[in-house]
Amino acid sequence: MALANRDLGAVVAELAAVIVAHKAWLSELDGRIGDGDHGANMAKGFARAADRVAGQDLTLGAALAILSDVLMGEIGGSMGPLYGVMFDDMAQALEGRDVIDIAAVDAMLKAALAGVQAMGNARVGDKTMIDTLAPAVAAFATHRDKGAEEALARMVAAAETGRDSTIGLVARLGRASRLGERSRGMLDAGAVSCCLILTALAGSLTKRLD
Amino acid sequence: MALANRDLGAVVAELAAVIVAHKAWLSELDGRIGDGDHGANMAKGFARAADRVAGQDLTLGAALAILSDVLMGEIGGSMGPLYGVMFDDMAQALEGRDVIDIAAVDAMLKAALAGVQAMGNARVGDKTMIDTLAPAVAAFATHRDKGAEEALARMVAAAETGRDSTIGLVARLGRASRLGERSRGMLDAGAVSCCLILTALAGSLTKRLD
Amino acid sequence: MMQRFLNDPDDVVDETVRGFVKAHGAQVRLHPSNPRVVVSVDTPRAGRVGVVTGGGSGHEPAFLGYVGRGVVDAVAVGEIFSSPTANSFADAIRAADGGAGVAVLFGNYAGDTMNVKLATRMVAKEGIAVATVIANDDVSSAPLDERDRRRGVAGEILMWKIGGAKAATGATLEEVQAAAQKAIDACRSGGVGLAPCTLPAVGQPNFTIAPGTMEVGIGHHGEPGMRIEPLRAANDIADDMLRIVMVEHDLPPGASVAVLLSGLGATPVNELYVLYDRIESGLAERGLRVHRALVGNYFTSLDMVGVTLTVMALDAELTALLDMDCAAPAFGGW
Amino acid sequence: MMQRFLNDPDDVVDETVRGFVKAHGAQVRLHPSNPRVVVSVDTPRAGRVGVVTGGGSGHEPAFLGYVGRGVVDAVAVGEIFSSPTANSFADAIRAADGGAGVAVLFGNYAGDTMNVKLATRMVAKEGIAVATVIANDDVSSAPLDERDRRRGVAGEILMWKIGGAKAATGATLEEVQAAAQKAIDACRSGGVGLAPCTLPAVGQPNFTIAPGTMEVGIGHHGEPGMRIEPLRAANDIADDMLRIVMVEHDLPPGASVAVLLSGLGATPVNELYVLYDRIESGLAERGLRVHRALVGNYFTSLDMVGVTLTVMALDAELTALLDMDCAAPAFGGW
Ligand SMILES: Nc1ncnc2c1ncn2[C@@H]1O[C@H](COP(=O)(O)OP(=O)(O)O)[C@@H](O)[C@H]1O
Ligand SMILES: Nc1ncnc2c1ncn2[C@@H]1O[C@H](COP(=O)(O)OP(=O)(O)O)[C@@H](O)[C@H]1O
Ligand SMILES: [Mg+2]
Ligand SMILES: [Mg+2]
Ligand SMILES: [Mg+2]
Ligand SMILES: [Mg+2]
Repeated sequence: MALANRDLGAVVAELAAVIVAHKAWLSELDGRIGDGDHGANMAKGFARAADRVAGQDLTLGAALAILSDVLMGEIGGSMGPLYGVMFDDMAQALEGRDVIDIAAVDAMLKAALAGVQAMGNARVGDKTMIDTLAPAVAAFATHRDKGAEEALARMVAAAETGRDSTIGLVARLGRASRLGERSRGMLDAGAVSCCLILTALAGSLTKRLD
Repeated sequence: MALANRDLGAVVAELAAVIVAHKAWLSELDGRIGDGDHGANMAKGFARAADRVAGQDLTLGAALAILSDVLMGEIGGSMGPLYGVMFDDMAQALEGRDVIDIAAVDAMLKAALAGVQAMGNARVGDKTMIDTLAPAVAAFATHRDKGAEEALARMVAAAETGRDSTIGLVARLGRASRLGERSRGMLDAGAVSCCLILTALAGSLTKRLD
Repeated sequence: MMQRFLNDPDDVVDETVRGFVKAHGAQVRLHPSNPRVVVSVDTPRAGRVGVVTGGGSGHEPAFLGYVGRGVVDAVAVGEIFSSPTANSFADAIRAADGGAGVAVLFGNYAGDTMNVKLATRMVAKEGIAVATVIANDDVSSAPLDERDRRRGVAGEILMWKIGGAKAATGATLEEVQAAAQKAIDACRSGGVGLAPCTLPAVGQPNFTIAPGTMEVGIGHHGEPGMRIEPLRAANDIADDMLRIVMVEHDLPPGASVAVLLSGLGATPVNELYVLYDRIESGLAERGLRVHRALVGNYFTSLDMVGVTLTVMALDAELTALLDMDCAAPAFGGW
Repeated sequence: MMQRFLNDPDDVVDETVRGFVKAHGAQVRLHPSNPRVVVSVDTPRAGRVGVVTGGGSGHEPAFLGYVGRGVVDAVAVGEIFSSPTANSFADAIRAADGGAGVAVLFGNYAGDTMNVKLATRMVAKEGIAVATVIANDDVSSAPLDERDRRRGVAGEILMWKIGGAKAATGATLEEVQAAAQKAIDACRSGGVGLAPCTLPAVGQPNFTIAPGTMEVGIGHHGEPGMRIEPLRAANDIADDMLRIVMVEHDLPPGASVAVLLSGLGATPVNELYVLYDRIESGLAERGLRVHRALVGNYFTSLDMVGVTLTVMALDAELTALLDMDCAAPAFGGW
């Protein structure tokens, strides 16, 4: 894998399109055990970021930095800082890179996980986006020797498994934790949005490899 | 008619008994076109007055003055001042009288009407207690030559007719006047309580004549 | 089932007054012999005109919350939505009397009028001079040519403030009465109700506002308004209320007004500001300047959802009296 | 059908802030470039520590109502029940900075914590020193040995008052932080909900309280409490709330406390006094003296029916700081 790191602003637009398309679904999931605004929060931030990157010739890092700025600056709640830091740290991991190779993606994913964990202190099993992100990042690292396409596919599969694992979990963080046992049996909205993002990212990168 | 004006405190107790017995009915009537507290207001005041006159050797005037004091002092709303003034002015009309004769009753009733009209400025047809009181007082005056028993009976009959006339009236005063046309078709609570009082008073006096 | 904080409904007024005096003991005290009279700790002031008001309960912080320095000296407290007794008005008048007479400033309700009349008769025997002003700021309650039939609503608060300030200047009874009369004459109020209130002793709403509708011109006890119509957006309601209260105000551009926007008990505080945002814009469009705005639960109706808007036209005298320092529980202050 | 005063639900926060700034323009102003930041007209004060807070909307008059002289210098405003953005917290901090650092005093909610953390990082680059205190006065939200998981509720108001007063004395950032921390450590709060609230954008209650029941220990957004039980008489509820907040207070007879009893938005004002009557009696029975009581809609939850009780233990320092003069829209004052 070796993607020229330019004209990649569209990747953020592609992430945004997926999030916006799933706005209602994300809010419905959050409504079951949270306050029902996850779709609105996410769609607002991602759509604004898509507007800003539109028509610009950007590196992936620069595009992700814009997405981060919008999330941190304009979206409150928990998602602003959590996804804001995630994309900011991803952007920083790509700094100075002319090509996006497997090592770059690996560094970027590891930075994403470290950023979200530093900000939110969640661990696997708390029923949050970390349940998607952590196994996904680990899967990519484990399979990076198999080539970009395969490693990305493994990442997506791990993200999906992680997302689905939240059904059986009791929320220990965030608004859903108020419900205790009653939070079991439902998907976590953040785990779902994180899986959508990772899947879209994998798709965007894979598509450009062809 | 010539009733010794002593040991008549019981008359107020008899009025109170009738009012207390009709508490729920008076409130229900007031509830239809007013605020539903007429029975409670009246029963509270009359019961307290009955307590105060109990076991005392009082003239009718003194007993009515106590009733008036309780109503004016302890019952707010419109009933405190309206009935308060009515009984106060009745008491004043009896001042210095050793016997309760037809002239005394006539003076007492005329004072009652004048007092309520001075305080509340209601006229016949406004759908208030005046619709009971005014024709009752007039009937007594008209028939006083026929003797106490007959005049009191005429007064009661006129009070009942006056009370029932309120069914066809639209309220022009008090809370019920808010309803305009919607107040037609219902008895006025104050007209009913006033009829109860006049009827009980006639009964108490007639009984003592025998 | 009422979802409310109540003990025996018959005790609610006594408990309210007791809790109020406990909470605001630095400013007010209970009358020593009448538990339905609340008196300012600054009262009586020898040689000064006393200011008294009173009315039914269920409108908290009105009436008792306006007892304080430079506002009301003593207040008579009635049952829920029912006039105080003549005795209570009389005791309030006696407590407020500093030898220069007492101005009783109250709302235009039959019971209050009669009980004040009786109380005045009682204290006259004791040589206390009483002057009265009857508030009639609610424009929806009767046409302009029958203004003496209009009820008093939240404009009373501004009347008390002006009357209390005038009394604090050392004015005579006639001057205090004139200032309070001028204040209420300068006020126009209108209310809108979105959901009815429930009297503790009754346990179910004492009138109906169908969901999806609102009652424009509603009174402070749920008295029917001018019209029932479909519930509209806050901005439309604000525009409508402003029209209703401004129609009788003939103010030149550049004139100043005071605005009081009170919730009726169960209206979320933020929505009062949503309405105020639009109301002030509407006043600005008319070229008017808001000299002072009061937004909050100043004059309520138990748990009614709704608001009352009062606009008071100001001249130099009213402005000066309005701005005079004062302190009362309902006005807060640290 | 929501019987509420609303336009487009998406605009409710902007409209609220705009209306608020219009109504209280003598005390507060809007940040020139961030419509989600409200700043005291007295701010910044050169050489003085700034005090900042912020939180979700729907709690009016919190948070923005506590901006004023001697309390909070600037506030960041979030969406309904949602943390303000990091940018807004950063802009509030910048606006409050007079060169001596800024104390950010906020409630223990994940979003607020993260956004303040981010904001602190942003302004650190500009050389602004930030110290934080996280309020955790809600005793029902976690056991005592997990106090750092407890949420902040109405006790925040007393924390802001103490922190603002300390800053007004010219204290250092560390001293202001220490005083605010001491204030919130001295506070215990507990809430009771009788009816749920409805978010404008949602249009139906976001949780359920069955008629005839109540939720003891409810949070300010309807977070489930300690227990759901049959609705009881006001006195029983008052006793229960007092027990809940006093259990961790170990105060000798003769000690002084401050009491804050706040309605949650749709609670009739008189019922707050009914509860307060009993609460003060309960404190008196424990030999405690109420130095200052605040009763009213100080920290609400949209149209929730319910109350929060906060009891703060006072020592000489807290008493002096609590009594210091101040002025803010939510504290009223003429
Ligand atoms: N501390 C945390 N670390 C990681 N993710 C978290 C944390 N707290 C909450 N989340 C995620 O945030 C999601 C909710 O986001 P959202 O609804 O937009 O914010 P809010 O909870 O402020 O309404 C949850 O589904 C969960 O995945
Ligand atoms: N101005 C008035 N003159 C005479 N009677 C009146 C007047 N206003 C009201 N009433 C009477 O008062 C009655 C209502 O009394 P009540 O319910 O006890 O007082 P309130 O109206 O204060 O609740 C009415 O039915 C009517 O007969
Ligand atoms: Mg959410
Ligand atoms: Mg009645
Ligand atoms: Mg009544
Ligand atoms: Mg949220």
